[in-house]
This record gives sequence, C-alpha cells and structure tokens, in this order.
Amino acid sequence: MTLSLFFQHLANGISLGSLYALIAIGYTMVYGILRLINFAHGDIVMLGSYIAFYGVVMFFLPWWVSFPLAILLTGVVGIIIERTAYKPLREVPRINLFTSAVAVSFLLENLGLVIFGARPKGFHRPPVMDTVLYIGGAAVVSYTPIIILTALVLFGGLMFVVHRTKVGMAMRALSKDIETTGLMGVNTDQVITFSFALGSALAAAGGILWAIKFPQIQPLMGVMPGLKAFIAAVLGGIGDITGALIGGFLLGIAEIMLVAFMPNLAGYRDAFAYSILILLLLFRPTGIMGEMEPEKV
Amino acid sequence: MPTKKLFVPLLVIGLIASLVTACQPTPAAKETPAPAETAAAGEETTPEEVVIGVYEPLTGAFAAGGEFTMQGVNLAYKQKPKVLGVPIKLVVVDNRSDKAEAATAMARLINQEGAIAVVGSYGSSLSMAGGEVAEKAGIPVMGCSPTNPLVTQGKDYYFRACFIDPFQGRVMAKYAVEELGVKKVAIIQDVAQDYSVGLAAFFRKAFIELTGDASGIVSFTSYQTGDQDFTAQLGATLAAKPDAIFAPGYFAEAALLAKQARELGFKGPILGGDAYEAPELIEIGGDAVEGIIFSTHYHPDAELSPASKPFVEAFEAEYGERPSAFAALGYDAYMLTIDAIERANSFDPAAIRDAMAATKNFPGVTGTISMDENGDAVKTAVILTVENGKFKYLTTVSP
Amino acid sequence: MSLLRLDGVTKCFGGLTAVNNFSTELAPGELCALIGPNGSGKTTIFNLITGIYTPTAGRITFNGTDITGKRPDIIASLGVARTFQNIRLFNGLDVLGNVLVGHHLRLRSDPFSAILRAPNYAREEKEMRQEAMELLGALSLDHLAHEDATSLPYGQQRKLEIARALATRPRLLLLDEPAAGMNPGESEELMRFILHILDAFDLTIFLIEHQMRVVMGICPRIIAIDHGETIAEGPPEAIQNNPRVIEAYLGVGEYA
Amino acid sequence: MLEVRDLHVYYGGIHALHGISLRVPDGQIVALLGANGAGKSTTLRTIAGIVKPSEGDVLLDGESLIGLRSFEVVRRGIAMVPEGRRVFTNLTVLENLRLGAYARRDSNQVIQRDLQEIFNLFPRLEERKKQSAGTLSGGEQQMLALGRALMSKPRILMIDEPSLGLAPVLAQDVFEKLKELNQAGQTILLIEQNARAAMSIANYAYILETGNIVLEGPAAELAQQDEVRKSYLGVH
Amino acid sequence: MKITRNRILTLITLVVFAGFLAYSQATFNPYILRIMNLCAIFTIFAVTFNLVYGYTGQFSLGHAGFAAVGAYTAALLTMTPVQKELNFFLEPIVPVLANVQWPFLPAMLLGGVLAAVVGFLIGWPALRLRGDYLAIATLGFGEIIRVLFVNMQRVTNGSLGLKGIPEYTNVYWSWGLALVTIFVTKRLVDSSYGRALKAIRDDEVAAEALGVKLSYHKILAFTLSSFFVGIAGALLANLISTIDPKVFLFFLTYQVVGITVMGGMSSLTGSTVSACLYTVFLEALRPVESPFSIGPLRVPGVPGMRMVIFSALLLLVILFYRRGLFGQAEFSWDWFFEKTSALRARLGRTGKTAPAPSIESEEEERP
Repeated sequence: MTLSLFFQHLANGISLGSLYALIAIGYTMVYGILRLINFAHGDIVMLGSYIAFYGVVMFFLPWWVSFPLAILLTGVVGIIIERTAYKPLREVPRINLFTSAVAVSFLLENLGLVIFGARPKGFHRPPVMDTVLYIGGAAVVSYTPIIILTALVLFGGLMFVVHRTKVGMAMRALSKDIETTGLMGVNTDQVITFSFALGSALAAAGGILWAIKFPQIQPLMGVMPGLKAFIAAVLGGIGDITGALIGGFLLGIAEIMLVAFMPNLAGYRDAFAYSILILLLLFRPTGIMGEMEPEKV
Repeated sequence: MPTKKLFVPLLVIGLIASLVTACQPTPAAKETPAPAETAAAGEETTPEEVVIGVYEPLTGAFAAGGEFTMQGVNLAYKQKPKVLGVPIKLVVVDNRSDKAEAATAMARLINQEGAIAVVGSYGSSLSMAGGEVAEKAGIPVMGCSPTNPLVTQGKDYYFRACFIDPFQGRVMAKYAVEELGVKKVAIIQDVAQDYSVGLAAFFRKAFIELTGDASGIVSFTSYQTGDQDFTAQLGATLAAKPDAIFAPGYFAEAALLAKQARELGFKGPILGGDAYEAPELIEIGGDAVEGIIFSTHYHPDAELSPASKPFVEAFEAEYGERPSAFAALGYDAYMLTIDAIERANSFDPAAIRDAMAATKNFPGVTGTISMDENGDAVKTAVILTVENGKFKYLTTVSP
Repeated sequence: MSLLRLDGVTKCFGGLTAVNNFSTELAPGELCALIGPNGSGKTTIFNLITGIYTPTAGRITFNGTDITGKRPDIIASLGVARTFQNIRLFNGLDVLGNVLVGHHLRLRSDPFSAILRAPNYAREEKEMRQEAMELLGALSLDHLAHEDATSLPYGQQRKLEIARALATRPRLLLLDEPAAGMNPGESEELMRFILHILDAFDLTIFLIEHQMRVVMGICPRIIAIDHGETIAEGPPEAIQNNPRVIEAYLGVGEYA
Repeated sequence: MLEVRDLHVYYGGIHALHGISLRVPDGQIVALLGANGAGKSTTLRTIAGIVKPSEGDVLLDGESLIGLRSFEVVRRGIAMVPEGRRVFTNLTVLENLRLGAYARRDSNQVIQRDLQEIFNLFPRLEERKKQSAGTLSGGEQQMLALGRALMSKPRILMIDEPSLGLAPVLAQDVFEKLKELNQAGQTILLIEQNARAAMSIANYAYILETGNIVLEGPAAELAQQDEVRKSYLGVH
Repeated sequence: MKITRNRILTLITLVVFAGFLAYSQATFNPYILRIMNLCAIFTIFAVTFNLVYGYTGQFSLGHAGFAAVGAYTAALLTMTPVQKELNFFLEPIVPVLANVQWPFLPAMLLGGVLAAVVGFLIGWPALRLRGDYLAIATLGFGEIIRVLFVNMQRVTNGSLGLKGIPEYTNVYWSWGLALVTIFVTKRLVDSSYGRALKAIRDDEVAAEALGVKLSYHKILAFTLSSFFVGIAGALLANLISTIDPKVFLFFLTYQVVGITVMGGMSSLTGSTVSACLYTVFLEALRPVESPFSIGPLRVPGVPGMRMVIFSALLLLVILFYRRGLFGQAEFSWDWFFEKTSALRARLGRTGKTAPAPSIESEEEERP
C-alpha cells in the first residue's frame, strides 16, 4: 500500500467517522440525560436529509437556506417526538421507553415510505462540494474536507453550547442528577426537550452530510448509520459527548482500514464493528470515556 | 379512567372482528371454480370476474423495485382489464420485502382472493418464498424480474418473463472480453444479495472460460447491502490495476460505488447487471456513471419486438417518464399471463400453467419470449451504457 | 471459638475511607449491636461481611472459613443472612414466595425435574412450602402468605424481610436498622421479636441500629463506630455514658 | 414566613408523615431534629416540591406552594441543600455556583457580585473555582452546596443534614457559617442529627419521631430538657 | 375441589383445542393455516423473550440470531441431498452436510440445542453486563451471527439462502410446540427456580444475599429461552421453506420486543394473545393498502399504510396502557369464572354471556 493510498483511506475513514460522530452525539446526549437508547435517532437522520432535499427540489431554496432550515425543522420534530412519545414515559420501566422508541422508528420509516415513496432519490451535491482536489497525489473530492470541517465546527458549536452557556450547564447537571438540577430552579423538562431538539438537529446535519457523501436518500437510509453511530456512541462511552466524537472517528477509521488492509474480509465489516463493541463492553463496559459509577447498596 | 378500561376490550373486539372479515373469503373466490371441478371454462357459466394476484415488495428494503414493477403491471392492467370477456380483478399485496410475509401474501392471493394466476415478485428470495406456496396450490406464477436460477428450478408452476443470471453473466463476460478487450477484471459483489453473488460467480466463470486465464480476475471483494462507503474495497481493488470493474449490485449501491471509483481516479469501464437499470442510477451517480456498461432486459430505444414502441408511448403518456426494465418486465409478466389464459381458453390454473409453459415467440416489450423447459424466458439481452445523463442502447445479444 | 471474625478490615471508595481497620469477633449465640451516626460506615461493614463489597484490606472469617472477597451467594450458603436498611422485598412475589426464595439455595433438584415436577422436586417443593408456612406461622405472618409483599404495612414488611433471611437457615443474621421508621411501640415489639428469634432459631445476631434506645434494652454488647472507626465497645451503660459516643451523637457542644 | 400545615405524605403504602405543622418565621433559624427515618427529609422534600403530599398545605407568606414543581418552588424563593450535598461533580465549582443562580434574571454584574460574596464567605471555594466539584473534600462540597443554594438569593434556605459524614471540626465550620448567614438576615430551616449543635444555633426547634412532631419549643429551652437526650440516647 | 375442577377444565380445553387444530388442518385453507402457524411461532418468540426479560429482568436483544441458528440447522438437516446440490450451485456444500437427511423432529431439536449452546456461549460472558449494556451486546451478537451466516457460503449458502426446505410445519407442530413452550416456561417460572428468577429481576442484590446464584440462573433462563427460539426458528424455516440471512435481521427482534411489551411483561397469556393479535392484525390491515372507492372518488392503495397504523397503535398501547394488555395477569379458571359471573350478574339472565375460551385458554391454572 502506498503512502498516498493510505492517506486516502485515512481521509475516507475520518470523513465517515465524522458522520458517525455527529449522529452518535445525538444518541449520547439523549442517553446521558434520559438513559434511553433512542432507536428512532437513525430515522431522524433520514428525515433531516429528506427535508433538506425537498427544500431544494420542491421549494427551490438555495442549498444554504434549505440545509439550515432542515436542521431547524428536524429539531422541531425532535421536540414533538420527545413530548409525545417519551415524556409521558419518564417514570415507567425503561423497556417501555425503549419500545416506544422502536415504535417511533417504525412509524417514521413507514411514514417516510408513504409520504416520500420507496424509490431512492438522488441528492444533489452543491457544486462547491463536488470538485475533485488533488492533495499530495491523492484525489479527494471537496465534500470530504467539507464534511470533516462541518462536523468539527458543529462539534465545536455544541461544545460551546454545552460548556459555555447556561442551558448547557443545566444539561450537564441534568445528566448527573435530575432532581437536584430541579432544585437549582432549572425547568428540567424544558432542558430535556432542548437536548432532544439539539440532538435531532445534529442528526439532521449528519443526515444532510451523509446525503452529500452518499448522494441518495430513501426511507430506510437511517437504519444503518443509526446503528453504526449507536455503536460509536457506546464505544466512546455512552452519555459522553467527547466520547461519541472519539468513538465515531475510531469506528469510521477502523472500518475503512479493515477493508483496506484485508479486502477479503470486507463482508465481515459489520461483524467486525460489533465485535469491537462487544469486546469493549466486556472489558470496559462504560466505553472509552465513560466513568464507572459504583453501585449503591 | 373509564376510557382506559374500555380500550383493551375494544381493541380485542376490533381485532377479532377484523380477523373474521380478513378470513372471510371474498365473493370472487367463491365463484372461481376450484381447479378440480373445471374442465373447460368456456363451456361452463362464465364467472363475473377473475382474480389475478400480484405480490410485490411495496415496503421494506426492496420497496423501490416493487414500485417500478407496479408501474408496468398497472399499465398493462389498464390496457387489458378483461380476459376471455371476463373483467379481471387485480389484487395487489405487499410482501414487505420479507420472506415469511411473501409466503403469506401468496397464500392470501390464492386462498383468500381466489387468484387463478399470480404475477411477481421483484427479488429472487421473495419469489422463492412465494413459489413454494403457489407450487403446492397449483397456481401458475409469472415472475417479473427474479433472475436467480433457483426460482424456477424444480417448480412446475413458476415461470418468469426475464432471463436468468448465468445467461446474463455470460453476456457481460463475453462483451467485456470481446468488445472491450478486458484482460484484467476486478469483481465487487454485494455479499448480502443472492442476485449479486450469483451474477458475480457466473461472470467469473464465463470470464475465465473465455480468456482461459484464472489470474485475469485480479480482485474479488464484497460489500453488504446498505453499505454506502466502498472506498476501502475500491482502494484495494484499484491497487490491482484492473482494466474494468464488474460490480453486479443494485443501482443504489452501484451509483455510489461508481461515484467513489471515479473519485479515486479509476478511468476504466464499470460493468454491471440488470439491477443497474433505474433512472436513479443516473440521478445519483451523475457524471460518475457516464460510460458505465451493463446488461439488462430492455431499453426503450431498442425495438426488441413490435410491442416495444407502443408500450413506451403509452408508458410516457401515463407516467411522464421513460419506462425502466422492471416496469417493462412487470408489463410483460402481466401480458404473458393474459396471453396464457387466452391460449388456454380457460380459467383453470392447470390449463393456464400448460399454456404458459408452451409460450412461443410471444412479442413482449422486452423481446420475443419463449419459455424453456425450466420456465425461464429465452430471449435477448440488451447492453446499455450511460451517455450524457441518459441510458444509451449499445447492442442486443441473443441467447 | 468465634463465629464471625473481622481482622483489620478496611474499605476505601476512591479517596474516602468508609471503614478503617475495623476488627471484632462475634461468639455463637451472641446478640451484638453496631451503632453510630448516619454515614459512619455501619452498612459498609455489613456489605463487607456479606460479600457485596470486597475489603481493601483485612480478613473476614466465618465459622473458620475465610470468606474475604467471596461472592454473596456463597457467603449466604455458608450461613450468613441479612436484611437491608431500605427494605428490599421482591415486589413481584407474594409473602410466601419471598420466603421461598430464601429456601432456594438448599434446593437439590435440577431445573429439569422442577419443570417436569418430578417426584424428587415435588417432594422438595412440598417440604419447602411446609417449612415456609411454619416459619411464617412462627412469626405470625401466616395469614398474609398470599398477599403481595409490598402491600404489607411497613412493620410487617420488616418482619417479612427477617423471615426471608431466616429461611436460608443462617447461623449469623445481620439486621440493618430493623427499627427504622417505626414508632416506639413498634420498635419495642420488634426488639422482643428479635430476642425471640435469637432463641428460637439458635442464631447469632449482629444488628445495626441508629437509635440507641432500641438496642439498649436487649443487646448485651454494643460496638459504636464513627467515621469508620470503633470509638467504643461494651455493655449499654458504658456506651451510653461514653463521652465519645455522646459527642458523636449529640455533637461536641455549643458552636458559635 | 414559611408555614407548613398538617402535612401527610405516603410513600407507596407507608405513611411517612402524619400531619406535620411547623412555622419558619423570617430571620430565624428553625431546626428540625429527629432520628433516622423520622420524616425530616420527607418534610423538606415536600416543601421543595419533590414529593407530593396527600394532605396538608405549604404556605409561603400565605401563598400555597402545593402543586408547584421543584424549580417553581425555587423561583418563589425557597432553596434547598439536599442531603448528601449532591454537588454536580462533573461541573466546576464556579459552574455549580452559577447553576444555583440559574433562575435569576439579574444582570451578570449582580450575579458576579453575589459570587464574590459567596467567595468571601467560603474562601476555599474561590481557590478552587476552576476545579471539578468532584475533587473537593466532603467539607468543601458541603460549603459548595451551601453556596450554590445561596446563589439563588433564597428567602428561605433549607438544609438537610449539613454535618453528615463530616469530621467534627468541619461540621463546626459549617455551623459557624450558618450562624453568620443568619446574622446577616438569612432565614434557615435546618435538619440535623447533631442535636446539640443544631440547637446551639437555632431559634426554635421541632423534634420528629416517626412522622409526628413530638416536641417543639425555643431551642435554648429544649436543649435543657432531658427529653431530647432520651429521644436520642434512649436513657431511661 | 377447585384444583380438580380446574384440572378437568384445562384438560377439556386442551382436548377441544386439539380438536380445533385437527378441524383447522383438515378444513381451513392454507392461508389461514399459515397465519395460525405464524401466530404460534411468534407466540414462542414472545414467550421466550418474556422468560428472559419479563421474569428474569435481563434485557436481551439476541432473538434473531438464535432463531437463525435453529432455522439453518433444521433446514440443512431436513433438506434432501438433491435439493442441497441444487441450492449450492455456486460453491459446493461442505461434505459433512451434503448427504444427511433427518426427520423433522430430531432436526428441529438439534436446531434448538445448537441455539441453546450458542445462547449459553453468548450468555456466559454477556450476562455479567447489566441493563442496556446487555441489550447492546446481545444485539451485537445477533448481528454477528447473521453476518457470519452471510459469509459462510459453503455451510449456509450465504445470501443465496436455502430453498426447498421440506414444509413440515403444520398447526400440530407449531401449536404443539407453542404449548410446550408455554407449559415449560410456566412450570419453570412457577417453580423454585422461577421464584429465584423473579427475585433476580426484582432485586439482584437481595437475591444474591439470599444465596441465589445470579449467573447460574440468568444463564439458565437465557439458554432455555434460546433453545425454544431455536425451535421457533426451525418451525419458521420449515414453514416458509426458504430462508436467507435477511430473514433474521434485528428487525425481527424489535418485533418480538414490541409484541411482548404490548402483551404485558411477565404475562404468558399476554404474550400469546399479543403474538396472535399482531400476526392477524397485520393481515387484517391489508385492505387499507389496497385501492378503495369513496363514492366516485377512487383512492389508490397506499403501500406502507398498515405499518404506519400498526406502529401508531403500538405507540398508543405503550403510552396509554403502560403495563401492556395483560400486565402481569395470567389467565386462570378462577379468574375466568369470576369474570363471567360478574358479567352474568351485570347482564342479568338474558342471553348467553360467557364467550367461548379463545386461543389463550390453554394457560395452566394457577397452582
């Protein structure tokens, strides 16, 4: 393998990883706060890219209007989902919450099918993202650096919100101790809803970037990225935002490198991802960044 | 909360009621004479309507293929709503891209709706699941686009309007070697799709036979349906410096694969099979799929039979777009079924089956179709390329 | 020979030393109380004895066997049973079912004979039920046998938790604040009850209590701890007047 | 003035409070004493809106707080330092304090000034303001929890067992600070098991036993009574 | 007295049910029979999930993987050598399997046993994990099994799948085994072992302190559950007569979780009723997807509509009927008579009141 080929793989791994990371962050935020594995998250990714798509082809919005708008609208959808399907279940056994998430996922997928149709649609890359660049002998299409950059910028933005704003402070407090956060005068329901909106918006951003990298959208497109991002979130230590970022990049790079170095094992790519996950769970159940909490007796 | 208390009983009652209605045979089914009782339909009282069933994946992973096929079936139904003077009731059921459901859907068509013949399904694995049920019930089925040889193998009642993968693999290998002069080829298969795995294997076999050089297959790698990133496979593949890539997957993955191959600097031809044929290939692939070459059943520009041109016109009038191969096959499958009923001059499934098996030189829109002893259509394949954002007809290959 | 022996047991959580070099011995048949203010490490000591925690240092011996770091179920099968500070009944089981779980560790039939209701299992199940009912009868809970465990009044739940522990036929019973949440009348009744079972079941009882009043009347020996360390040990009167104990409980005196 | 009237609380099937009534007049320290499980924490949690009472009323200056959620109660001016401190160990000291001021609409300057006041009160916190709260010692965490509650500028400060798990010398510190605060005008409702310490700083005290108030009176008087000693040590 | 009465009633119901099965097999059309078979298979799935989650409190999402093991084992063992040769036209089958052909029962049992072995091997390390982590790990194991099956072309024929599996499954097999599963599960959860499982579910710490060996019991429930899931997989393979790895996507597991939650955790009656309702419901909803006319307006069929309705309904049940249709309640004769007499009292003496015991009435009476 030549060095330039290696760098090409690395660039691919990083850009795939940044997509996993963006989607994983939504998983992790919701889990960190509600301890809910939100299996509908992948379908929110799908929704985001469809809204962006229709913004361009149906309402003739320029992409730089349509994309942010889609992110915003998906955030609103996230709020609606949280309020209707999750909030009423906060005090009940967790499996109900999980099942509710599964039901929401089924609902979104099939609604997508009914509304958008089953045929995949070609997602048009804005021209700026579709030029081939030659960096040190390796051919890179401009969307690759743009995706990585956007992901990093969004992550930076999220870190700013989480670490530098009042509501972000409340979110972090909430993930530790909901009751005491309420005692600080924080309207915890509002903050939870906000987290959902933020997670969904990031998922939409992930979905749009995903559609830029893999320019076709269809109602089931969120399933695979959702599952992979979920693995990434667990790898990084579910509940930890930085962990999700690290987990996403690790998984993206590892998957690409596995196939690159062992092409005859390409068919085992998913099994490989799950094996990493299981090994990690068995030896460090809380992921790379997660902290162990001693059980109270 | 009285409403809450009422909910469960109401739900249960509703479900039981719906079960009862679901299990109630429709009037059509009752009137359809049971196979054993019918000798020749012409002499008996003609039924008010006959049921032809269609089972296609309208939801789930294969939904897009089902949707394409239904365009053709619906157009054909619109053109021929009657057979032997009796109105046809077309019953379409969704098989959710799920094997168990495909079998249930077929059983529903046969036992519940009283279908005397069935059309479908996109996806060989779904066709196989339905095929077992139809075989047992003795109801003839005309497949649209399942190209896996196993579908009709050992089945007396399963036919198909399309050619099969061994033929297609040979066609593409021959074209690659003889027309394109390919000496080194890389194969990338979708390991999760029987269609892709089969076609890849048949191509490989034919390629080695033609060149006599097993080392001509410079790389053989896999991906899985739903994968959207092929850069890793491509990187390894391109390192082996192939003249061409044969990637017999579905159009959705193929478009992305082609795009990524071009982005990685591959300039040679990319070859594929009939599952490439969808407007989305171009829509998604854009410039990257220019020059892609694949075998398929049909192209609107290729006048494969006298029926081709009128079909294209009717289709464009109906849907405002050009027909895909799957739509054309759906159309042909329906028409083949009607043709068989007419030739049998009977609504007796066994008679229809015999008529189907005896199909000779039927002028389908996808070519002149004859059935071989397995129930597979013997007909030409066309080879297409993409030029200026459009599918372009290259040549026709006879069996 | 002592039944239970703790030798220099220490338990640290992160930087916090919950139990510091704690040593004691319990003779068979003894009733001993462990007292101390909230957060002084009493429950941690119980968790160490029953194997829920592994000590950071030190050694725990029960009936001549070293049980340091052993799994809780193994320690239970050796004859150590306990109750919990916040009652931990199985809310999906009825009263009898809760007690029967305590019998489970002595079940010899394998799961298959249990599923098939083979004669050996049927006999064991019958015996278990009989014994459990007898036990409930002895604690006058038998009339509640088929009630949901968590629907019982508080005091009865405490009793049931003790009954469940007794069903394992322990030699040592650890009671973690059995009187918590009880009014004085109830507490007194509970104390009589504890004395009763001590005799009737040939037990050794180690008892955590926060309220000294509860234990004064019945425990011949009291160990007082604070901040994970023993501050006093002896008969009730001595403890009651021990300045360090008074200090731990009532505070050192005036501030500010 | 905070007033609690005939409060009944059930946990599952357990009758935890049997009609508690108490008053916390402005500017005073009122202590709620009693053994473990007597219902002190439940009383506080009910006032704070975490637990819903089945009967009874909680009034702040005559206005009922029943039915308000805990963040609304805080916004009415009742802050609580929960048992076991429960500082946010994943936040820095400064963030913990700022979170205490979450519901306030004051300008940043005002909040900055209040922060400085807290730092003046607890200099140790200022030294460690950039550190994660998890790295603080138990005593410092108690200070932080106290400071955090004060940041909401409460009319009434409720504190649950401030001396719990603290070495006596640290506990002493805490009580001194409470006294100081009170002298500056802060109304305090204090739960404490260290009865002597509590009574030494309180104006008035209530003694709870199994969900009932068994004894009440001015702290100085109660401290002299043998009953208290009995209640704790079981001296007959 | 009561016990004997209930025993007799159960016996009668079983006989009536057996008669009903015989009647259906003889007279019902294959479509209805197919649905009945699927009902039974999903009943087994739901009951086994309930055993692991509802009774033992272990959140496992590995059902699809175990079902795949059972299905492939039974399929490969029951297929004729000729069929196998036809199927493996790309790469030959491994010689060991090429010429075996077993009757259904041993093949199915071996499918169950192998699924149980896999369950044991997975459960042994994984059951140390708790809650969501266990769910994640088992979901991963299930997917790994599927990916392995895709790639083990010479054993499983990869994605080409297997076809021509003999159609042995009929309502006797499927419902017979569903009853066995219910019976065994019921007997287990009502035994001392079952009490230990429930104790683990309710409070692991307290259970362990009472001497309950946690991992032994968890693995016991997990392995037994895997065994029956394997059996159900075998039934499924021999029902649809063709399988491929896509049949065993994690989607299958999600369905099972949904069914079980809808029926009620720790209610076998609930699982059974819910599994039947689910299967029937999806079929009964088909009309919403076919074109229909409202007056002159012709509404085209909307594919996907029934899944929309179904998922919306599932959501409604979860939101408004949180404990599922049955909660923890089980059918029992005493309950039945209580209800019917109450109903009779309400309706007076007019008309017949007691609805015939439906499918779920094969439940054991409470001991």
